Amino acid sequence: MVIPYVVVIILFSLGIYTVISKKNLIKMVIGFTIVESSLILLLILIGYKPSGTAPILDRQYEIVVDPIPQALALTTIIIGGSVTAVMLALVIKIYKRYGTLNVDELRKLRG
Amino acid sequence: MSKINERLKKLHTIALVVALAVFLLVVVYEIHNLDNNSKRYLSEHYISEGVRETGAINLVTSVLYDYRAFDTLGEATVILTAAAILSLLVPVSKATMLGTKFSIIVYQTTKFSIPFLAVLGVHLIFFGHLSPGGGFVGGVVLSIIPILLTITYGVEFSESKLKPAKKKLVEDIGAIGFILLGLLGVVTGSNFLANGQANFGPGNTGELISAGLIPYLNVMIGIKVGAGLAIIFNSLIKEK
Amino acid sequence: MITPGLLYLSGALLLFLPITNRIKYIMSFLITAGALIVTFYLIPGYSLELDFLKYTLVPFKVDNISKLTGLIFAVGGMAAVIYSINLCSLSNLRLIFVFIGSALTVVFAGDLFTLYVFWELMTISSSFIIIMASDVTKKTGYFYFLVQLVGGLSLLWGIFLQYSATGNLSLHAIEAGLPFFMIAIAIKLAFVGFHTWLPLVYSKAPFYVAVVLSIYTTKVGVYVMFRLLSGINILAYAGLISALFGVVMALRQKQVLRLLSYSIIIQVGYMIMGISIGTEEGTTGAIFHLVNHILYKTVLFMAVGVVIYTTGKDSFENLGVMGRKLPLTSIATLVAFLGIAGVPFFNGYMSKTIIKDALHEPLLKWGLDLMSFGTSLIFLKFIYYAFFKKSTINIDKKPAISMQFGLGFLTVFMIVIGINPFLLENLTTINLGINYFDKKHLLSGIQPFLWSIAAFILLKKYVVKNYQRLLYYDGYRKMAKLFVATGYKLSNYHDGKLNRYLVWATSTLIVLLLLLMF
Amino acid sequence: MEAAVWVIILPLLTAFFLGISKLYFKKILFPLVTGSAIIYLYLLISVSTNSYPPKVYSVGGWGLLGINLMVDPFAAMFLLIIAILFLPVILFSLKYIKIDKHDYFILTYLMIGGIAGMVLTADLFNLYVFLEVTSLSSCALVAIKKTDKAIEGAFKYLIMSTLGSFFILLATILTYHLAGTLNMAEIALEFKELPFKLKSILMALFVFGYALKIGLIPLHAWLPDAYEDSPIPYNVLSSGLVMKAAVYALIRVLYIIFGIDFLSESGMLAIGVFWGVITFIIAHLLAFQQTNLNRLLAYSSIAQIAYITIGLFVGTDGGLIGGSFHILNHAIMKGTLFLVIGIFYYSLSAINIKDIKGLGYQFPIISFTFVVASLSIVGLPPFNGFITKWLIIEAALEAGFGYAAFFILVGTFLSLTYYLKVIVTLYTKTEKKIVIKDPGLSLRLPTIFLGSLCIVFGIVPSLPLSLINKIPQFLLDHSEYIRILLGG
Repeated sequence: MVIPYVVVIILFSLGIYTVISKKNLIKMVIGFTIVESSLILLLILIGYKPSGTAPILDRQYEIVVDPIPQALALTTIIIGGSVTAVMLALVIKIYKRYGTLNVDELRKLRG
Repeated sequence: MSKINERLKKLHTIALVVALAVFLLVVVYEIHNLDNNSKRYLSEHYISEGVRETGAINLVTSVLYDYRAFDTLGEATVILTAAAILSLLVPVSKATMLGTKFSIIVYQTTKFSIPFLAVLGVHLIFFGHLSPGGGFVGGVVLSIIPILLTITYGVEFSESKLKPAKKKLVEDIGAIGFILLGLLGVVTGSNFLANGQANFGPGNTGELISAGLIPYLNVMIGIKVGAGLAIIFNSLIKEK
Repeated sequence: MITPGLLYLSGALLLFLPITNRIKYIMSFLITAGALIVTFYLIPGYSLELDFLKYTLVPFKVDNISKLTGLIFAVGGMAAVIYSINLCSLSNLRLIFVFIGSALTVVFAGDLFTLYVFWELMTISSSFIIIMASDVTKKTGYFYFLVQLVGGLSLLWGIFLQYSATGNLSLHAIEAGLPFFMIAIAIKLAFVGFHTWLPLVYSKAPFYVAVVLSIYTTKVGVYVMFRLLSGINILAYAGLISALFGVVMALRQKQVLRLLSYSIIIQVGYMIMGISIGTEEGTTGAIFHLVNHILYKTVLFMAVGVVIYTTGKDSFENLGVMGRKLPLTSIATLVAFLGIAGVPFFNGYMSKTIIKDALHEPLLKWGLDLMSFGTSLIFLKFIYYAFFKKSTINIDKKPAISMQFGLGFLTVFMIVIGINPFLLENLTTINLGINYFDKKHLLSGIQPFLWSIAAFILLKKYVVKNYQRLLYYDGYRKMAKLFVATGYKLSNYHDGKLNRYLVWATSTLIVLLLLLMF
Repeated sequence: MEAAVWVIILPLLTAFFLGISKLYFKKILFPLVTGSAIIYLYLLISVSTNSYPPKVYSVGGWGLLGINLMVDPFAAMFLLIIAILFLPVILFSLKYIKIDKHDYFILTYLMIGGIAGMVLTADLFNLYVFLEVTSLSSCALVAIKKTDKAIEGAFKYLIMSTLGSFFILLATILTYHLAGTLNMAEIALEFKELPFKLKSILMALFVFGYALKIGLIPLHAWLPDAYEDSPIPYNVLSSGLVMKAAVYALIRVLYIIFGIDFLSESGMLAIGVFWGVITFIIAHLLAFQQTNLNRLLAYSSIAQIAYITIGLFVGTDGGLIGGSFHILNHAIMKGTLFLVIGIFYYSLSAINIKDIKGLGYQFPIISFTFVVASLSIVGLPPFNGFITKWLIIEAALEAGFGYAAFFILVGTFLSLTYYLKVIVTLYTKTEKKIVIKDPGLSLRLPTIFLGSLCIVFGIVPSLPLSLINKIPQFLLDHSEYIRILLGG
């Protein structure tokens, strides 16, 4: 049961690494989506029960997985999607204004 | 010199991330050592009593639209915010996307698939409390229709068919409707967003018109999400 | 009960009403005179309590000493307001009212909280008087505010230490945080090393501002020192050093206002010595000296102000107009000079005598004589330029009536106190049992003055000479440079690179995790 | 306690209706905005005066099964801040904002709704959702001018704040995993038995996430960038409410979920105080370097929030009272300062220090307000900033953080250096400047109102303190809060 968690951690760290080290704005946004995916994966993992079924009770089941994390995951997806969309919109704007996607050239604000 | 600096910087970042990963591993290890499977009173209650209390067979829907409906209001607001931001950032002048000419097969397939998508979306929304699906999923499927139109026929056609103002209106109506449905609970003397508690009744569990307000909330969220995603997509693609 | 401080503060508020000039005059006169009368009829022993936050404050508490100080502050306030009412703008008049009001409140404060609040209010209002006064005083005001704030903050820190050690805010002997109280008072008193603000402000600011400030700023410091730090004998030597430093510096000045400001440092030295002795004689002498000093120093500042008003400059040459063209001013100046020099039958003599009687160590006695000698030497230079040296400068305009009125008002007080030195004792119902006019006191009082006349005649060319400005080490400037340079360096790290910010953030997370884990 | 939920949904509803009015009835903007703001003011006051004893409102009527809202004195204090700031800022914006007016108001109302949600909710995930609503709309308001700087600032803000959000989300998910519930009271009970190390790491994640949004140095870099070219009424709300909401949420999480015992045991209190000290010293140094007034005030905000952090992390009754009171006071003072700058920008498009030279004589009352507010923020008597600084220093001394108390005084000195610089420039005479647009009463009145509060709360601090004094009993000792929340 630990290995999926390790995958989550690797994904999370990779995402963070992408965000903090990449210079390309699009890659940074991708880093955030990776982080978000890892969190959604984590949510699904913690709701998981061995040999459980989906929480739709149209018949009688012995083991049903936890429905709360799934609901939370849905919320997280929506929020993450919205944030990504806003980020991308800003990236497009920046590309239009600065003519570049290199984050190091976004330097009109300093001091 | 600068090369070494670059190397050191990179090493620093990697070290940071590795340290972070190690700490998270410690967390997982610690959690693994605990035996906390018993601490799930809440979800056990939902599983054993959820259907009776809310009338929705799909427990995720019952969590989203009844137990934690307030969260759903919040995330509906998030989408609305995102849509508002994108429509704000979009230039007023008409912009064209990179025009790609598709073959007739693509056009025909798109036309052909739109009714099916509509039906699927509507089904997902209306049967959200009975089967996998729900307002969010249905809304996403519905939003594919304008997106497909945009991709194949271009922004102008898509927006002439589905005016941005109309989409915005639909989105707002969805959000307002959600709150108004929530206020029904207040009107009947119960709490905001009350459903099962306010005797809207679970109804006959398993039927379309059951589970009180859940299907209606589903509809509201469905049109909201559909319209919101369509606005977001069109706004993004309109940018030159 | 109406407190004099409150009267002034409400006067400042009343001045916000749309008023004509005539009403302004009447109102100012009523308020200042009212404050004087109220102060005069205060009953020692009266106190007022007030609940604020969780403390019980005593914002108003009268005893003999505070009543006397309050009286002289009220007299000075009346004179200063009358003197400057035609010169300053309405906004500055408001600020002056706030300043005088808070100084009067500090005098009657019965606890440390009130003391601090109005101490700081004095700082604020006086800084803004300086900043608003003219275009050349902006930087001076900036510097003055910062220096005074350091004093105020160190007072506050001392109060906190005292409060956490004793658990109350009453205005009695200091038990903890003594060095911080000392720094606060040293800055207010312009003690050597903390003195740079005083000559700078008094020479740069318009003269009426210098008049107002010179009455209260250092004197409040003296009064608070009397309340909080009396009886620390070692400080007497510090006072001596400060005063001798003042003598040397005053002799080297080219501007009259600077000379007067350094002479404040000398006079404050007397008060420090008196207070540090700690006996009733010493402290009373110091407070009496405060009274006298306010009278003659204000008159001198006012007289120089008249000279500046009429001729436009305050170099020594311009003083020459005094003897020829300004009769009232020159009489006042002469009285003030004889007072400050400690000549018998003038007001400075009595308080100097008391302080001298209170001193017992021979070194200090000697020092006191030296200080008196120096003071008269400095003012002989002043008098020399005013009355003996030929000058050709003419007055541009007549001094305003209000200015002369303020000047004359104080001169009368000086003469009265000089002739009847027991007046102050009677007013405070303190009996020191000193006979001012016996042979011993008269002799020791007149001696430094006579010596200084002799020295002045002998060493005239050195005293009257125009010295070049001294190059001295300005520590404050160095500190300011360091401060700005550090900020600049830090600001350069914010070069707009997002990656860098993100790495900072992640590093912080790791550091936080490490700190919490181990 | 029906009003509690209205506090959240009224701004949201207003925003949604504004969305419709933008499309079809542009004219009704003014009545809609002001009407809703006035009703909202009434709501906020009625909720915050009814906060003692704390009341629980269960959304959906599910009790512990669902999401609960809780109005305790801490929340009431925050609602009071919204009440004080909101109407003046809205009135100010109605004239100030010229372009994208509808969008501005939609986003502002969404932001206020999000903040109200963050303040009232007693559910961890709900807190996250409303946090996202707040930061997303706040970010959009930064970008609303669509200039280069605005877009860049918004992007930096969004990146940093999303990084924080993800750590908060991670911590929230792990908390759910460990406690099996999202209700703060139940989590607090479950957390009592968790191993020390696990709790420490979780706490670090929470603290980091929120600290990014608060802007503690070195997590502050986005903040001045976000302020530089954004609409000034938004800056008032941002420094007064958005950053404070993050502080509020952090304190809620730490004190309720982890509890004061764990905080002092793990050294979090000491770290928080130390962090605060470092933050305000550096922020003051940086603020001195700024030429742009918005940036200057932004750095000053960082420093002031560090004072708040110190107060709240001291971990005693006095500290919590001082810190919470400073949240209120800072909102008022910084609001006044920003609004004054807003008037200058509106009428002369002056935003750098050198541009405002001599305006003290041209706008006497407004400039006087600026002087009052800046002296207050420096912490000089008799204004309100002094009262809270006194309270915070006293609390820090009592709790044994003598160095923090001392450095607060040093910080007072440092902050005077740059505020006085601005004031002196304001009162340096130059030739008369040409006023492009007359600010009029609708810009002046809100500014003067907030400025006068600086004096009122300085002289009569007992007005807000009667509410604030009740905060510690439901925050410092979380058992009372938990009892009420569990008791429904």
